[in-house]
Amino acid sequence: MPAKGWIEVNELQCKGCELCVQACPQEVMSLDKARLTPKGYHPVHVHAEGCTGCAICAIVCPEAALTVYRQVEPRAVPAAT
Amino acid sequence: MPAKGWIEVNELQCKGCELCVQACPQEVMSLDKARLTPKGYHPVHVHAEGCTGCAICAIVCPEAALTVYRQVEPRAVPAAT
Amino acid sequence: MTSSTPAGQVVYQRPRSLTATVTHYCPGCTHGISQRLVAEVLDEMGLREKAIGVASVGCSVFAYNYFDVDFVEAAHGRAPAMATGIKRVFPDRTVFTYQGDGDLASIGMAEVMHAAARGENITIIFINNAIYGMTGGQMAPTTLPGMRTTSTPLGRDIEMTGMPIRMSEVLAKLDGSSFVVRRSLHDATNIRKAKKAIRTAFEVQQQGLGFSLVELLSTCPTNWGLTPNEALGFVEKQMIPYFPLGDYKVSDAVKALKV
Amino acid sequence: MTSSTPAGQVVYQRPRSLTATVTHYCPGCTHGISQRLVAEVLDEMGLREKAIGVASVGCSVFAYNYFDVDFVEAAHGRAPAMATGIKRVFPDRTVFTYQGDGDLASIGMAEVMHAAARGENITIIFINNAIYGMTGGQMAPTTLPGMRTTSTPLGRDIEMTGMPIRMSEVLAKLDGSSFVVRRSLHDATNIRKAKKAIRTAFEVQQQGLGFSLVELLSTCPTNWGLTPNEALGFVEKQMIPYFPLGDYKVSDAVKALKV
Amino acid sequence: MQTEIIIAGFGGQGVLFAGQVLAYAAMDSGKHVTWFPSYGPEMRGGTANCTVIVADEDIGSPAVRHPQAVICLNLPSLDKYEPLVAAGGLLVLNRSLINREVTRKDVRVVEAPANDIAEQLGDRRLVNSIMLGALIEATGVLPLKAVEQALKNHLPAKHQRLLPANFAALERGAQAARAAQPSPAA
Amino acid sequence: MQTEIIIAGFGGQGVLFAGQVLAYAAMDSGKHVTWFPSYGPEMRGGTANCTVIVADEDIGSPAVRHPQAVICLNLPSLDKYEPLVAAGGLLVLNRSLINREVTRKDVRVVEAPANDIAEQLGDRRLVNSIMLGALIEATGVLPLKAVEQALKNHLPAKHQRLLPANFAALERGAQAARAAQPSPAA
Amino acid sequence: MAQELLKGNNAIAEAAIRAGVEAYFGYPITPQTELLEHMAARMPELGRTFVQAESEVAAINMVYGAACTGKRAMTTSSSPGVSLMMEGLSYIAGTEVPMVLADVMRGGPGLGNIAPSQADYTQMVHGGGHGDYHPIVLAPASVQEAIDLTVLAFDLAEKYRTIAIVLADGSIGQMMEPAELPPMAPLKKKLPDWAVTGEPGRDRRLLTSIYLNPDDEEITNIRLLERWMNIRASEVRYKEYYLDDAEFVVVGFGTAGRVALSAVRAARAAGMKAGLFRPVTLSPFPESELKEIATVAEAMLVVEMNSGQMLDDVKLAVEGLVPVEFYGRLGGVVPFPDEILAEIQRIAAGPIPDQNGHARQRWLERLALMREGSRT
Amino acid sequence: MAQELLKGNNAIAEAAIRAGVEAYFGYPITPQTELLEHMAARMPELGRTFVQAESEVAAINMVYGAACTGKRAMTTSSSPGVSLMMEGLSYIAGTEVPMVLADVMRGGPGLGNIAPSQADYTQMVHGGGHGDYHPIVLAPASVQEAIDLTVLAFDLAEKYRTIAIVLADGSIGQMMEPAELPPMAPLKKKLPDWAVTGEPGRDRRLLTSIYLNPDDEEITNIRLLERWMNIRASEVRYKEYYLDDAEFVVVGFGTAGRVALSAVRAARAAGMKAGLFRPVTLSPFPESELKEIATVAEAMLVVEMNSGQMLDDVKLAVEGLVPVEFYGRLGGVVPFPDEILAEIQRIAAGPIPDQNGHARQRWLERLALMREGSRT
Ligand SMILES: Cc1ncc(C[n+]2csc(CCOP(=O)(O)OP(=O)(O)O)c2C)c(N)n1
Ligand SMILES: Cc1ncc(C[n+]2csc(CCOP(=O)(O)OP(=O)(O)O)c2C)c(N)n1
Ligand code: SF4
Ligand code: SF4
Ligand code: SF4
Ligand code: SF4
Ligand code: SF4
Ligand code: SF4
Ligand SMILES: [Mg+2]
Ligand SMILES: [Mg+2]
Repeated sequence: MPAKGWIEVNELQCKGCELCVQACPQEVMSLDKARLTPKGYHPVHVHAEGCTGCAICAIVCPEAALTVYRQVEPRAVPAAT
Repeated sequence: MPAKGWIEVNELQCKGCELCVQACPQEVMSLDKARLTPKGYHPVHVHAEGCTGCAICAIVCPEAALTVYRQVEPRAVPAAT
Repeated sequence: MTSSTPAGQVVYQRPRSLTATVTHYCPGCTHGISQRLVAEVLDEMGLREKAIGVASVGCSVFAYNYFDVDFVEAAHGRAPAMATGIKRVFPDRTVFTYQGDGDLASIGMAEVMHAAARGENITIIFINNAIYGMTGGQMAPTTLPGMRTTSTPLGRDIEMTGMPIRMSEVLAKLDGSSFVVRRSLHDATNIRKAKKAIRTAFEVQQQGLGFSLVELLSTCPTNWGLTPNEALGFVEKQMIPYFPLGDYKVSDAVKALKV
Repeated sequence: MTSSTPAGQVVYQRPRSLTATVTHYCPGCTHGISQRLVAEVLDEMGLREKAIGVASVGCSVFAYNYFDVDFVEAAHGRAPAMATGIKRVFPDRTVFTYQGDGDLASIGMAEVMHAAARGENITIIFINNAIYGMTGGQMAPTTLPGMRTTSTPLGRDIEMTGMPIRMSEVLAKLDGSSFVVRRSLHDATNIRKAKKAIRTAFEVQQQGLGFSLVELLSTCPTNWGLTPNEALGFVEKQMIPYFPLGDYKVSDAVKALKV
Repeated sequence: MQTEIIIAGFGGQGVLFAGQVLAYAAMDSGKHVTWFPSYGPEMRGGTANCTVIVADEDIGSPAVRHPQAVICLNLPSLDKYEPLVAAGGLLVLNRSLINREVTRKDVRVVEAPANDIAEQLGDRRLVNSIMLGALIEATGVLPLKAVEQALKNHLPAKHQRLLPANFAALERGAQAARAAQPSPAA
Repeated sequence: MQTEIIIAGFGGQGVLFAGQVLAYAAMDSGKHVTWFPSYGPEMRGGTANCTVIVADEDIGSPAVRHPQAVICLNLPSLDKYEPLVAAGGLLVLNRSLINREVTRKDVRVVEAPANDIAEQLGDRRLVNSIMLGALIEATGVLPLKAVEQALKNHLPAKHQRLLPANFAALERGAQAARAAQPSPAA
Repeated sequence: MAQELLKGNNAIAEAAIRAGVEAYFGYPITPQTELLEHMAARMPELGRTFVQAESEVAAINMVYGAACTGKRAMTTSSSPGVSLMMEGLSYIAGTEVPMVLADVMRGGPGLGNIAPSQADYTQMVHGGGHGDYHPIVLAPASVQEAIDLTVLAFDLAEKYRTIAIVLADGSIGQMMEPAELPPMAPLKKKLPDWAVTGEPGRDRRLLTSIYLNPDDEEITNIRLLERWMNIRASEVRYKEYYLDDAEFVVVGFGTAGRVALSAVRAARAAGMKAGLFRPVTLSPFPESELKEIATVAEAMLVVEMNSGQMLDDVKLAVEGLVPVEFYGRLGGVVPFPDEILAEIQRIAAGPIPDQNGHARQRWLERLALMREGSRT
Repeated sequence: MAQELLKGNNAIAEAAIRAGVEAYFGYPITPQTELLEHMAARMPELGRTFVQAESEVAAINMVYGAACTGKRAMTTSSSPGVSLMMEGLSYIAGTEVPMVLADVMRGGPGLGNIAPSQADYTQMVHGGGHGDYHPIVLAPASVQEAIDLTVLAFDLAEKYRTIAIVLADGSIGQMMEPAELPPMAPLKKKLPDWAVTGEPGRDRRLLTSIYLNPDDEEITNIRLLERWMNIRASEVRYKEYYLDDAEFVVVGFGTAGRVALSAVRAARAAGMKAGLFRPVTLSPFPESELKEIATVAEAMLVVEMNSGQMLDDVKLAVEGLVPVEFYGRLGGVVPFPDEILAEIQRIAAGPIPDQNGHARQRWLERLALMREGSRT
């Protein structure tokens, strides 16, 4: 089962350049045409399921506008070490 | 029989640097300690027989102070061609 | 803690060495990527508070607003000289310049050559986008043959302007340079390699091994007249063939470095 | 004529392209040799009255008094730029610069690199004497490691100043250069080779084949503190090992030239 | 007589070109005219504006603090110029991108939903012509014909096919101006 | 009181150093003094000179048109300075290299065959000290002792062994001066 | 010829071309870049020389070379770039070869900004390079004048074997106005007899700025100076507006002069006897003309886009005959007419300020106050 | 400390070292080379920074970098080299970091020669770089003063965050005089709070000369200007000789001033009431002091080794209160005292020349005559 992840877009920074959109291996990103950032750009968003938290979008983002998270599998940890 | 040659020293130009003296394969050159050029140098001269007109002295002279001649062997040339 | 709720682990976040300032770069311009990489390396090496950056004149002129690091702003082309002045009086600080190709390869040719020849212990991040971005797209020494720019409206005529200059190859020829490599920013794989090179360059400086320079092939969608994505393709298809990626100088001491 | 009296045939005489002016060079300085060679080549190629020389700032600053050729005198290091300005408006004239190593490799680095990169169709005679002669013997970018100069009184410390710059090797790296060679003036054989190289360089220009440069290892007895003859030995024993003689760039078109 | 006009908007909205068309029209009508742009990095992705002065005698300052008319192609432009336009002056607003009212009571306001009209006309690039039409109509600084002629003469060759659309755009702008309320202060 | 002295000769004859010795001596004697050299390429293989001014108050111009005394180490120096030396002034000539007489009648002349004496003393480099000795004696500008002391203090370490020879040279120069004819004009 | 709507930068470039410039060397810098770009497009198509130099240092030295051949040669730049040309300019002055430079000034010092400024006045007028020399400096206030003065610059440079500078500011470079270009002049056929051209059948020629013997250098300096005195006597140019009966005379050049014209008109409309004196040649400076005006005017007001660089030249000219006040904006700020009008009103309202204080000091205090006012 | 016999160039270098200079960057050029060579020997042995830069352009930008760290930094050069520093100087001025430059002037323009000259006065005093800025300029007339002013230059540069220039000429650089060096000052421990030092635990710092917004640039310009007004009010320095009852006042700086002193003494000896005013700070210029003298003197004579560059500043200062005559030598020629004495005699003999003519024009005619005379 692929890892599950998600991203956060800093809409102040995002300029809608779509580099992340092209780079995302899961093809789950696109510009959100319904929104405008304070600078007047359409910001990127994730429009579908499937993000793996691979962070490739963040690696190609010129604006460092993305934060990427990956789900930590719940696992049992001894109550005390 | 080696070629026979001779040189002319332009005493205005010669600075007595002795580069030619060292370079002359016949070792026939030296500074003329008895003379001073207008600029105050001892000029070079040929102090012995044996110049072949090889022009090596002229090739190494930084001041282009030397003219080199070589004796042209007398040879019979048809009176008319 | 023995919680069983799925938790978020941060895989990537904006490096600490960047300020929150929104850049003035055009959308998709890879100047932003290289700056981010430098910031990440400064973070990882814990250098943010002992680094001094030297911004140059070009689109990156405001780099000093984006890095949360002490900065100065050099005259056009003179960043390596300014960095020399700083590094010589503060040899234990990490001093780096960030320069465009017009800045470094045109007006700044003498200064970068001599900084390299002296083996100046500084790091240079050199952004080759084959154009003068800031002034509106004139020919740079790195502009490709035939490329249209505002000062070569019919395309760069190599009969009149010569072939592009490959700075990494030239700098590698100087005994003083220790680490000179060319990388590209056109995709994630290459960006990772670029970061590794930047990391090595700073390590070289940390170890006092001398002059390090990382040339990065970068885009200028605006002046190339391409979309950001097309511009990446231009780097890959057009630029790399003339500016091959690779390691042009890795001194023995640098080879011995483990990064 | 069928005379049988021995007659003198001139084997060597002062070239026509030199004036009668006595140079201000120190006795035994090989600046004089290289200028003589250039004059000989101009004579042989019949270029005296279509050449324009560009003197530089250094001991050869008065070169214009010694050549019987149209001349201009450039600012320190800028001779290649000045030559560019002339050549571009008079492409059919033979334009050459005569530059020292301080002039060309230090302050004039950018100008010579870019003239070469543009493939500027000019010829540069580059006198490498490992020192600033005119100003009294300071370190040049070509000064050998450990060499004492008035600005490295304890000997050149390569830790602080880097290794000497090998300009021919660097210039050869530029696509725009067509003919870049290094020769020496320390003995008659090498002087002959130097002349041949100068001849080729001017032929390259005549044929419009682009940038040509002849680097000549030369002496500075005065500032080296040696006699003229010892100085030749220094060139041979000390300089040539670091500055190997050879052809660093001979473009295919130049190879096809018959000189 | 001297009329000072500022055209302001995002870079890419054709602000500078609209000003040039106005200037050409003025020149061809025998007027004195100056066109003065904002320039440099300011333009990169940001706002752009130009000042056009049309006059009967030679023009002194090419810039004015209090223009008689301002075309605002977007909200930041209105924010910037509303306080500056001369009392009794004119604001021409692009309603499509400006979602607030003018608060000053001493200026005339003319408005057109220029982006919407442009889309109706089939080309986003017509926004500037629409606004220009409105300005011409509302100020009478030049005859509309002169502007049409200027477009004809100076639209780059590759865009000449857009002439009819531009004429239509000018006319739609002029209509909008004619429909405008008389200035509250007038 | 101010005495202006020029020392002139070929580069390599120790002209500049002789001037410095004089300047040191003056300084150590509590005088005001300036030493001003010719400099630059002029020196390369050519002539060199320096002007030394010794005075009781602070010195204005470090150069003078008409010096009170000139040491001429060679012929070109005499040619240059004979017309310039002040009326009633002094010319100190190196007879070894000057083969003509002074034509001016209003100056004192002192001469020494300095090269010959130097060779007698066994070191060519002593020429300048000989001439300096003659000057000191002929002008009395400073006590000879002061010059000896200056030499002692300022001769570079590696040349200190030449001190006795230099003292002898000074003395020989002074002798030559004492032997000089009284000035024709005096 | 008909009028065209031209941008100042392009107009200067095309005027140079029409005037027969055969070689242009330059380096991009805002706000003069269109000028270089115009040359990049036009010169090659005319078979003339265009080189984008590696730097301004290289550009000026390329010009130096081309100028030595006697052909018309030119470079252009803006403030920081011009600073890099100082050594080259001094060499060119010392070598006595003609050349034309256009400086489209921007805000400084240092990297500053790209907004219009006049803060290179002293540098250009009094010679920013080392040694004694005086370039001719022409200050256009409109696109038409930029054209006319560019042509004039070439003519004067050649006539006097000197440097001629067109000193514009960012707004002259960037604005468009209707203007008329001159017809295309034929290229020079005959080169001057000092030109280094590598030609057979004559004695060799030499162009240099070195005169190792101070005596020779002094002769050269005197020659330069006498030529300069000549230029001062013959080439002063200026424009007068409403001066016939003016009591309050504004003095300003270039854009500042043009903005002042609006203010003067407004003052006249308000009944004040204001006039404008606009120097067109900043060097030679219209000294005697200003002095004459000073004998009749009640007060003068110098207006500049700098801290009063021309002010000193005006004061030198009027020699205390009239009070001289100053108003300037700095660092790329262009004054609006109303600011200057306010100054005229202030002066007209009297009392005439005490000339023992410093006009610059007083202005600085007013400016600081005004800036504070506008902030609140 | 005892007096030593010191050459001007070495004295300046050693004085800088004693004043705590931590970084020197330079490029060889006659007649300042001994200065660089002194630094080459001394700085490394003290563990301080010496770099022979690849050019003067590089040198000034290295200084720029070092100065940004708050440590004392310096470069030195001579006329053509200084011209290459103009851009860098303008940047440094705009960034408001302190630095010291010594210009040991030589004959120009262009390559010129290596003889002593004062022809960089305008370039240095009025700012040869672009934009509005004012360096402090100090003009030594002796080796001792060269030492004292070098130390002062560092102090003033730091106090006002400005450029301080020691403006000497070839003869100051080359001559030897007895002089006393100051004791070795301890190096600064604490760097100023604006210094870019790459230190942990504080907000990042930034030093730049860019102010893209003209409004910000204007604020910066005003700050620079106000600081300059401050300097003018506090830092004027000059020397007076025989001025108590002087009717004829010679004004000259550096070597020209010193030569003039001999002439003034000779004039006094001949019974003329001559005096000398020698500005020590050329910038700020002793304006009000000169004006005061102008109210009592009968005539002034400005003497320079240039074509009258300071002359204009003197005329500006005295505002027509007194006739101002001029005498200069050019291109590396140093005047002899008798030439200046002749000028004093001429003025003393009267009539006081008509101030409507130009002192410079009249001098040029006299000079040409004199040169002709000396040729025959
Ligand atoms: C001395 C000087 N010359 C010219 C300029 C104008 N200028 C600013 S940036 C630039 C070129 C920038 O190109 P590059 O270095 O390639 O950077 P990019 O904008 O492409 O990143 C130029 C020519 C200047 N600021 N200073
Ligand atoms: C701008 C400038 N800087 C410095 C100088 C001083 N200068 C004259 S020649 C020279 C160096 C000459 O050395 P090089 O080029 O090696 O020639 P060489 O004398 O050794 O033949 C220098 C630094 C100058 N004239 N101009
Ligand atoms: S790459 Fe960055 S700036 Fe570009 S669209 Fe994606 S998040 Fe936005
Ligand atoms: S983290 Fe990976 S999968 Fe998720 S959006 Fe970014 S690129 Fe796509
Ligand atoms: S090489 Fe030339 S200059 Fe030297 S001694 Fe021989 S002839 Fe004279
Ligand atoms: S020609 Fe040859 S043999 Fe004769 S003197 Fe010269 S070097 Fe010697
Ligand atoms: S102009 Fe080019 S290099 Fe500059 S920010 Fe825009 S895309 Fe990037
Ligand atoms: S100083 Fe050196 S390079 Fe110059 S002329 Fe003398 S020997 Fe030749
Ligand atoms: Mg670029
Ligand atoms: Mg050399």
